[in-house]
Amino acid sequence: MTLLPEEIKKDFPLLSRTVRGGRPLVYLDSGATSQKPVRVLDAEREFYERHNAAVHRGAHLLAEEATDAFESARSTVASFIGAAPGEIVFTKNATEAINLVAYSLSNAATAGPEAERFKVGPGDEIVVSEMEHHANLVPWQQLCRRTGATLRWFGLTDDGRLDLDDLDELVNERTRLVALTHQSNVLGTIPPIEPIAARARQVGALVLLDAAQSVPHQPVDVTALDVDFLAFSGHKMLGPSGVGVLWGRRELLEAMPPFLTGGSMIEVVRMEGSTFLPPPQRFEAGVPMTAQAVGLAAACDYLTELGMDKVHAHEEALTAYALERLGDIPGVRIIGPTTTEARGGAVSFVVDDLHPHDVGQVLDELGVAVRVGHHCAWPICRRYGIPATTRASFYVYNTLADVDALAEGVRHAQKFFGTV
Amino acid sequence: MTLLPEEIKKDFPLLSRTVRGGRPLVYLDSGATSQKPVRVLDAEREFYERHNAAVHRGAHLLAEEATDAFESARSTVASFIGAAPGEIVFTKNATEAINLVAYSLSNAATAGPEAERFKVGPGDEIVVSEMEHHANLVPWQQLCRRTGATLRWFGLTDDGRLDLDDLDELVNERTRLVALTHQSNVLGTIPPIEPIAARARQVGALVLLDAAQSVPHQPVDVTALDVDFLAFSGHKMLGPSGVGVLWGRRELLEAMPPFLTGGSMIEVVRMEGSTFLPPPQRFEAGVPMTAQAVGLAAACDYLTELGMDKVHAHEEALTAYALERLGDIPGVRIIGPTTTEARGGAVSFVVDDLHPHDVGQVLDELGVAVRVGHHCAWPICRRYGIPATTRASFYVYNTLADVDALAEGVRHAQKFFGTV
Amino acid sequence: MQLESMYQEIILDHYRNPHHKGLREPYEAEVHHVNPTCGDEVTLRVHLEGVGDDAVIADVSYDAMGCSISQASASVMSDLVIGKSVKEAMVIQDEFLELMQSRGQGEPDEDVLEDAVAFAGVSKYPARVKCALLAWMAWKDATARALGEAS
Amino acid sequence: MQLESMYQEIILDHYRNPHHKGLREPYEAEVHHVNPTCGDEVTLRVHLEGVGDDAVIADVSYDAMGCSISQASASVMSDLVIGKSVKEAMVIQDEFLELMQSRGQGEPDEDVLEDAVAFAGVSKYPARVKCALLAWMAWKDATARALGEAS
Ligand SMILES: Cc1ncc(COP(=O)(O)O)c(C=O)c1O
Ligand SMILES: Cc1ncc(COP(=O)(O)O)c(C=O)c1O
Repeated sequence: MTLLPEEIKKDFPLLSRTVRGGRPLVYLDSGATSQKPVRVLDAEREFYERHNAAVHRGAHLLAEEATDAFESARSTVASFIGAAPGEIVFTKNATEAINLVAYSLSNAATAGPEAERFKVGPGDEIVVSEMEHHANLVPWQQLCRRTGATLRWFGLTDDGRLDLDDLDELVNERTRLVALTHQSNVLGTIPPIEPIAARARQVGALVLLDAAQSVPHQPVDVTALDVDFLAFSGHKMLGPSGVGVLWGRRELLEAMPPFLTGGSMIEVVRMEGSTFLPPPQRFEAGVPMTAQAVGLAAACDYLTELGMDKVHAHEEALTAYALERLGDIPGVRIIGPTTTEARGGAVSFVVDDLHPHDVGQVLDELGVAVRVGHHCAWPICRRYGIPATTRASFYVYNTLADVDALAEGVRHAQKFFGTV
Repeated sequence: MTLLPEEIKKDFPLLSRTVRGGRPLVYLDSGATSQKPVRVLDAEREFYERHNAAVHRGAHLLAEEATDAFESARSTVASFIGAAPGEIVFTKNATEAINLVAYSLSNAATAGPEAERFKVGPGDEIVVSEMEHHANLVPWQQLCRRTGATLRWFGLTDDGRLDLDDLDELVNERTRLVALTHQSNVLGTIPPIEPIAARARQVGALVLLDAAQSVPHQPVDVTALDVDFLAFSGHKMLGPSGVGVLWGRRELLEAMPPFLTGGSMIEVVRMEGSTFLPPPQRFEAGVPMTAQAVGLAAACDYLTELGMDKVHAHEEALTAYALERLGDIPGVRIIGPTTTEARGGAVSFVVDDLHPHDVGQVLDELGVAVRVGHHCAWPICRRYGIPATTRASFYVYNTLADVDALAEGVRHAQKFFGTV
Repeated sequence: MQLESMYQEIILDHYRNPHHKGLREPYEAEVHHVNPTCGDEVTLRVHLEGVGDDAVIADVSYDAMGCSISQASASVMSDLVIGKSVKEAMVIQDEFLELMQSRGQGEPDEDVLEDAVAFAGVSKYPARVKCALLAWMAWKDATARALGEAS
Repeated sequence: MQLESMYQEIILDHYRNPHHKGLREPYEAEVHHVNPTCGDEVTLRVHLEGVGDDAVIADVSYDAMGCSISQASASVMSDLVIGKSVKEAMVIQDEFLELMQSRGQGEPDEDVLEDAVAFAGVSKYPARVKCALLAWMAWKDATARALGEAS
């Protein structure tokens, strides 16, 4: 394997614990949230024990140190995706990052001439896909509800890919924004961004990528991707909970009206009205998740040292092996692409005559943690006519043996319920 | 003193560090953010090292444990303010909590009949005060901008109190919501909530308290306060950064439309539209600040063990002493009440012929960390015709000797700049 | 292995051969409930004879999609409540709810719960408790509506 | 004590007796800048003679509210740029900006910066750098506007 997962595992205290009567833990739920290396935990703690203060608000030494730590975390995160620090907005999670853009569009209605270009209303269209996580679907449904715009979506092919047949019709002169997953958390699919972004450019639509599952798992460079916004979460990429990121092209952030308002994002405040700071501060109201940003930067450093190319290759190997091992089991059907081409390491499947909840329960009893259900992407289940799936998802600390444990667990479930 | 701050200090690793060439740190900026006891740091770390998983989304053991930890944190926080767990919404900070309510009011316009009672529009009024933190002012300015409602405000008396002379005129049949600070972060003032809430009830207006400075410093019981919403931050009450709280009366939360949308807050999702869970989940989209909620619960436990009555008494003693020591210095003028009556431990002052930045710089050089500027409450400075203030703010770990260091530092600044 | 304590034979039997399944006429109320975390769904109808608490539950019919626990629970529930008065059935429902919230510490009353005692093991798994309760909550809701309409 | 390295005598002198203070006519551009973290404000006017980069800065006048560093900086800045061409003044501004961003590591060129070298100590305090730059940024903005209007 490209990485040495057995060595990497040692950096993650939680992974050495046992579950359900002393069984070693096999953690295959990193798509929901990843575990944290000691280095990330230490970075957070060191911040609290040495430098904690309110950032951008004080003139004393601690406030200076805290502000430095926070801003240098911003630079680290920016480099991680090839962006400039001024284009990185810290949010609490990817969900807030996407909502920020959605609310900026509706706030544009009352935000004055600068924000004119973001206005959305009846006749305008927002385009998503049927494989979106709820975080990249519901905010757009709600935006349409607030503004009278229309939501449209790409369908899916039977083998779990985006159906691009209608691209030119779906993305048209009425389209204001295309919001797409950059890697499906259920199917694993990595949709082809290029033709979609090119078409969006042609008709003057903005493009937002939900990168919650891509930034943790593949090298991402915003200068190479010709898109406008990228949203992701720290907790899925070895970082702490409570911190996420919105990347936006500088000139767009400059013109966008604020979303959350309060301290640290204002320029001048009078009772009669206020003016606002430039980005990124404009979008970071209140005392931010300082220690968490510092922890996220430590996670970026850790991943950079491993090498994101290697991370991706490692997961590809695990995915290939999982597709093979699961594919060998009679009665198991993969939901999503069955090869590793343009595909990440979320492997969803159904087992004939067995409900995913029951599969998951047997796996849990064996120490194998997977996720069961609709994975916050309910429309995928409807599309494929299934109630739910069982999903295994991989990360840097997973081994081929973990995949073996998964496959054996599925066979055990079949035996337990007598379906084979 | 009621508490033993010298003993308490030992629980806070940061407070033993030195600054500016080996000087012991005198931390008088808890109003901006508090320091964290080891117990809080340990609670967060223990969560990450043992129980970390995505809450409310998994069926495996870790997911169960993480969900238990998160929900039991919710219960602890609820008890801390005398509320029911179902009335506690976790946010990233107080700022988000206040924005949540403000956006719910504007979202009500398109949210269907259940939300009718929250609708706000032209002719409606929102009432704040001139002593609000920007976090409890700008969101209401923006709400008015979005909806066409009118913002009105209580003025201040010369001695730093709310001017209630116009209460009955200001809060009237057109008033939809009164948003007030529960303890001023600049003046220290604790406004009389009862008559204002009573008047609001009379005219059918909602009442929101910005409790960012009250919940950390005085016993707060929501059943005794006859109000509708309370917002506060974890980082100001010994908890981690990245977590805040909105408390709301259950029947209101039940009827309020969602704000941030995405995973974990939905009931059923179809491409055509979605329905939402009951509160508090309805308002907690995405993977939450799990470890931070756990840390905040540990902070509540720590404060409960100290006893909030004692915390308040301790700060009262420090405030009395500070008012006396600073009052003794020729050229120093307190901005805000000069007695401890209905007053918390934020002590702001100006020094004749010395700009607060310069006072703060001298204090910082002596190891005394205070905040200088407008403290995110710019209208207060305008009201009192001053550019800024120097503010000392106290907490459980501060001693009378800290106050001495402050007073001596101010005298030193006067000498250094030759103003006395 | 703890699996056997959760998936008792009684549960697996009801799962494989659910009783009273399928939607039937007549009925006074129909409800649709979902478990938002996993997507399990149940559509359930209640047919009452009589009024108020003394009304007799003449039929409970349902269509359900979900795991073994939620399917078996629907089957056991309908077995238990059909033929009882609303008042009696509510007592059983309360008892079952208490058992499910007991986190494995409950001591179920077999006289009241009959086959439903088999779900005691499920109460140790918080994420599955909702599966076991889905049909019961739907029944309670439907019954309240049916009574509301009757009054 | 580090205080003396920040508050050099030159700075305190300019603070107590600011040069060129007060708003004067004529002027081509007036700007209002604030430091949002502390509320310091400056209103500043620029009067140019000539066009483009070769225009001479005939006057800089200002009204300012703020700390010793921001007041002294406005005074030193106006001393330095008045009488220079825009091109020359921009070089000084660049040099000063660089010094301020040096975090105490800068080696200021006294021939270019004159009295402004006294601010070297301020660059060690990130929160105060904004104070020292406030008037400079206002001047740069006003000059750009004045040139924009002339063209
Ligand atoms: C009175 C008051 N309200 C609101 C806030 C905002 O809190 P936060 O920045 O944590 O959202 C603060 C602190 O900054 C405050 O002092
Ligand atoms: C593809 C995708 N988008 C968005 C999200 C939302 O991330 P978060 O819950 O951290 O906001 C997730 C994870 O839950 C995801 O997998």
